[in-house]
Amino acid sequence: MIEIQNVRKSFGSLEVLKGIDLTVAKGEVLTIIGGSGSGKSTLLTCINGLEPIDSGKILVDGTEVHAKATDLNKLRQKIGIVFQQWNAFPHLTVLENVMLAPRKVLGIPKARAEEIAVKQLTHVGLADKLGVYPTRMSGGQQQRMAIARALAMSPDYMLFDEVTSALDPQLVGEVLDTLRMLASEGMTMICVTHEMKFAREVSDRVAFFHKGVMAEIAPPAELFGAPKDPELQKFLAATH
Amino acid sequence: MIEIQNVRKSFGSLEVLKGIDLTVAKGEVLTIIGGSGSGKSTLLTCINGLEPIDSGKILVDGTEVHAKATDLNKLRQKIGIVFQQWNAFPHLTVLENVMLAPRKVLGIPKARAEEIAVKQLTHVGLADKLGVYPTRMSGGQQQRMAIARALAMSPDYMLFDEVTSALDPQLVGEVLDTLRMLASEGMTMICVTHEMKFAREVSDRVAFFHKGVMAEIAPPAELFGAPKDPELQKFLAATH
Amino acid sequence: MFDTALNANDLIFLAKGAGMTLVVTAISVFFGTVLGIVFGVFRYQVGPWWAAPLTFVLDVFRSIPLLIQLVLANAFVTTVLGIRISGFTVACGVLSLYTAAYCAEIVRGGIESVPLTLRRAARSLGLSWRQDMTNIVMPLATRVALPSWIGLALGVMKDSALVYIVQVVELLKSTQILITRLQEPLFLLMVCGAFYFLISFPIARFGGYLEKRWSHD
Amino acid sequence: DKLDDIIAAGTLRCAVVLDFPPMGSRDANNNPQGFDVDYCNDLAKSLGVTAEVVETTFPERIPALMSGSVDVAVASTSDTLERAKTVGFSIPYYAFENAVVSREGLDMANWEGMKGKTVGATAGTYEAIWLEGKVKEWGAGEFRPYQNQADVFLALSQGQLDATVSTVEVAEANVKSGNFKGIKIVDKAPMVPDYVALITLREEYGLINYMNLFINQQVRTGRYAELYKKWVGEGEPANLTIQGVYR
Amino acid sequence: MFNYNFRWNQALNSLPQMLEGALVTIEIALLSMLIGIAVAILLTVFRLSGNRILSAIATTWVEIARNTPALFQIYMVHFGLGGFGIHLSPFLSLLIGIAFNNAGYLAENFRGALKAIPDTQARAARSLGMSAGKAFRHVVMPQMLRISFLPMTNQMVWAILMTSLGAVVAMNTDLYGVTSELNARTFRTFELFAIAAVIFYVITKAITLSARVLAARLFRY
Ligand SMILES: Nc1ncnc2c1ncn2[C@@H]1O[C@H](COP(=O)(O)OP(=O)(O)OP(=O)(O)O)[C@@H](O)[C@H]1O
Ligand SMILES: Nc1ncnc2c1ncn2[C@@H]1O[C@H](COP(=O)(O)OP(=O)(O)OP(=O)(O)O)[C@@H](O)[C@H]1O
Ligand SMILES: [Mg+2]
Ligand SMILES: [Mg+2]
Repeated sequence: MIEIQNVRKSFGSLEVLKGIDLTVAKGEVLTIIGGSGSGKSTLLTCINGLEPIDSGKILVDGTEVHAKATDLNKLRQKIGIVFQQWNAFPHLTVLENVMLAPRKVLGIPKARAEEIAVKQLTHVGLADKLGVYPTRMSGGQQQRMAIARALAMSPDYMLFDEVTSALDPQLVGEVLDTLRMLASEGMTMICVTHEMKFAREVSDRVAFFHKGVMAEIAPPAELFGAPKDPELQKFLAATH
Repeated sequence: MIEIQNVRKSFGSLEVLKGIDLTVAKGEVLTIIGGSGSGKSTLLTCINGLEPIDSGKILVDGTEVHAKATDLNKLRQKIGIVFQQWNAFPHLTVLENVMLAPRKVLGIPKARAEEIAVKQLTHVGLADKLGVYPTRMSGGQQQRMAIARALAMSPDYMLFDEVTSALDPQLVGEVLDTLRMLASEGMTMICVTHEMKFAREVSDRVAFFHKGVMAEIAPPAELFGAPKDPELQKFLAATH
Repeated sequence: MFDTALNANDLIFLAKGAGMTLVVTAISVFFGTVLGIVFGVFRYQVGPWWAAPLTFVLDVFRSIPLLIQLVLANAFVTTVLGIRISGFTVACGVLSLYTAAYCAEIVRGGIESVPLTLRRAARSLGLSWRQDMTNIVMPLATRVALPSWIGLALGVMKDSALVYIVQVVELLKSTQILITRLQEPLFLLMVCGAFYFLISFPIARFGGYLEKRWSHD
Repeated sequence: DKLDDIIAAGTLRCAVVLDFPPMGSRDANNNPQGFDVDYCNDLAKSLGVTAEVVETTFPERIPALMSGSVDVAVASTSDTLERAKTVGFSIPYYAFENAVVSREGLDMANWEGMKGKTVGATAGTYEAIWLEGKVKEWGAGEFRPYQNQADVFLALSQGQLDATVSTVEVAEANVKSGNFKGIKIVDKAPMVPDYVALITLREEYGLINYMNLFINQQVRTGRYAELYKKWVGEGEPANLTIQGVYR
Repeated sequence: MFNYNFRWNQALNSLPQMLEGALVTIEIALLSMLIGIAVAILLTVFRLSGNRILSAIATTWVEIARNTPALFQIYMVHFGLGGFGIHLSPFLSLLIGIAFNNAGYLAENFRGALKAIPDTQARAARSLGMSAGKAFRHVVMPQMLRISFLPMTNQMVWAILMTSLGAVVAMNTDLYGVTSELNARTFRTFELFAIAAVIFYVITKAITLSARVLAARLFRY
């Protein structure tokens, strides 16, 4: 369970998160939507401790992320995250990309790590790309590789930050299909996305962020069907 | 008058122009359309002698462009050309861009050159940008500046090579308006373009290029209304 | 012009000088690179404000003629501090710091060229700072930095011609010694120049090739 | 003190200039040889230690001493009063006369012919300081200090210089060698003989005292004359005493 | 802490002489840059010319300048040319030696800069009726010089540092020459060279700072 309690965060004088409260239960799929600069990415990077927070608390399975005593490298093994772009390590093959963390972080022997990697790459449909360097692949394939790479650490949670927004339209589908598959397998997920159709289909709940505030959160039918927040109404009008 | 007689041109083993015959009369506006790589740009650069040809002849007002004795620098003063992008000289202000050729090529004194430049820049609607550096302007403004720069040499002919295709959609209009204005003033023009609506409106004749061959040439109503060439039919179907 | 009094002994003598050039270069480039990496990483890690004193010191090494650095360091260590050390040690010490000053810049540039998102991706997989540095940053930064680093190493080899000032007999100095005895300045200088050229030119070309190849990926 | 240190260390490190034949040069195997090298060896032998010759250029020999890279300099160091403020001199161990060397085909009858010409010498030497002073006094011509003796003669034979002043011994050796085409000795330079001494640090009285006695012994035992014959050849070695001076 | 007695006074008395030397150093560096830039442009044109002989000359120049020590190059200008009866004063030998080095390095920079300028620029200029020479002079070269401005600043700093090599050709009026002559006379090595070091530092800093100011004024686009 991920518990976010009254989290505030500023960059210099700019307050990016203005007291966020949010709980994501095991097995839940939460989607976050919202305008550019509303703090969505920042929240995700706070959850796995890549960014410090100013006040409030984030608990992952009861462990406080920003407590001094927390071993962040250990915690991060539980939380997979995939970013918008520049995810693939260009100097490693696809297989090596996926094997790296299991070997270096978990200390798994090479043969076993390779087994895991092949399994996850097969899972996302890249079984035939093992020896290829990422630069030779399409953006969609690179994103799926990044997903496999995160999955290879057997995380309990997966965070996705607009994983399709840097892709050509024809490549978006394949990545969203991979996300759908994960959701159907019961993975706990937080997805930041601009794909409303996807959000509507897959999510248990959808959260709308606006200027650092979570303005509305509800199941998709309700949020898209009867938006209450006036900013959300504007936002939906613009995107439809 | 521009006369193109059986012009052939290869890059290495690739034959790009396979015997083009075409005459453009004074005051005529000719548009060239066609798929990527069909040789449109190559033809334009052959007309003002930037590229040599392998066989055939190009005559501009009776002067053979590729004859040894021809003074190309002189000939090019008659023929203005504007390319797709990277037209503006970034180290000169808008005014200096336009004044450069009149001063250095024609040897016109500074004050007079400035007069000409201001007149042409006003003509294309950039009277308020004289002291600005091109990098501070939108792509559309840069293209209009390039047109003014060519006009400042008082050319008899103007060649335009997809001058709008590197522009954001909202900037395309202002450049096309400038071309329309030139056409209505009686300038002899050859425009390579992908803007079918523009071609239809402005042209006296439209030529369709396909793989180095001029497959069809006709007044726009006829060419767009009743295309004969099967490739042209395909091409139009794809672009509509 | 090629009928010369140069004998086998002289060639060995020249070869010893060339060996000294290479030894001084190798030692300085090695320690300079190690220090340069430490300084470069430090500068990147602590930010411009905290690194200012280090930046200043490194800048000094790039703003004063090497000849003067050598004379000054030699005078300072031996005369002022009264420590007895060999000219060779002084030469290697100064050249190492000199190399480090340039290397730190190259290293910093290399690190900065690694996209931040890539490093975040590595950290969020649970890799520690050190693992991120060795597995992600180093391989990628090396591609950017290696061509400049090769240029630096060759520069140090050429600049090592100045260590004669602290009584180290390297290639150019051995050439001058032979000139004194044999009085064939042009021929001997040609030999000396050719030596530098034959080492430097192919390596420089190789650096250019790497740069071209890697900038394509 | 230093004298004890040298004996304890078992080595005597001498700065010697090796592009200054016959005082210092290199043999066919590029090993050091010459009058100064032998003097260094003799001094070491008398101390019961081994000698280590460290090559220096003229401009470098005093810094090398000051910086402790050598114990003494046996390097034809002229005993100027200015230098005595910084380093400690022994009594003279040799005295040079200086000659004016010029190119063939240049009309230079005597040393005064240098006036207005381009002249040069080895930077930091006694004759360089004298020659630069002369050029200033004449107010005409140009003085160029090269880094070593070889470059001076090279420049002279190439025609970059019109004349140089160097010690008679060095001038004769270089003219005789035939390595430098077209150079000739013109005249003696009207300089006070250039008395040269061994040097060490200013405050090392014990060592200076030892060196004084060593030089005295070299003359007394005939070693001085023997080495003169070996390296310079015919003629009499210079008299190291000066008439009319109380000592 | 030190047994050594610093005698700064004696060294500081020589400051006026050293500052005069600094002026000569700056003069040589500036002239060598002007010559270097002009020659580098010429070499660049040679390399672009497509003429085998011209581009071989340019390439040889560039590679020798970049692959041998500057000290060697300066020595060769003086004694190498001297062997052919071409006699250059120490000043000229040093100046030409540094200019030779500058030209080689700058030509290589210019080549890189040219690659960064889209060839449509030259095409646009040619199609306005400019000759190849005019197109290069008015359109390509100014952009090339802008891109290479930072490398040129670095080369200028190098030129200042290289003046210290003049001693091998009997140069004694520049900052290094003056300092080493004073040193030969007084043996206050540390003090004298420390002062020289400070002067060199100030000069190079002044150059980098004024280059920054100049760049801001020159390149407003
Ligand atoms: N490292 C940083 N330093 C300073 N400001 C930052 C930093 N990262 C983000 N910001 C600012 O914080 C605000 C929120 O950024 P964030 O990336 O969280 O927005 P977002 O909702 O993800 O937007 P988008 O949909 O564009 O990705 C923005 O105004 C951004 O400029
Ligand atoms: N300088 C050149 N060297 C070699 N091949 C060239 C060169 N210029 C053009 N080509 C080739 O010639 C063919 C025709 O090019 P051209 O630019 O004339 O086509 P186009 O009709 O203008 O296409 P587009 O609509 O993409 O601009 C293309 O296959 C192109 O790759
Ligand atoms: Mg974001
Ligand atoms: Mg085209």
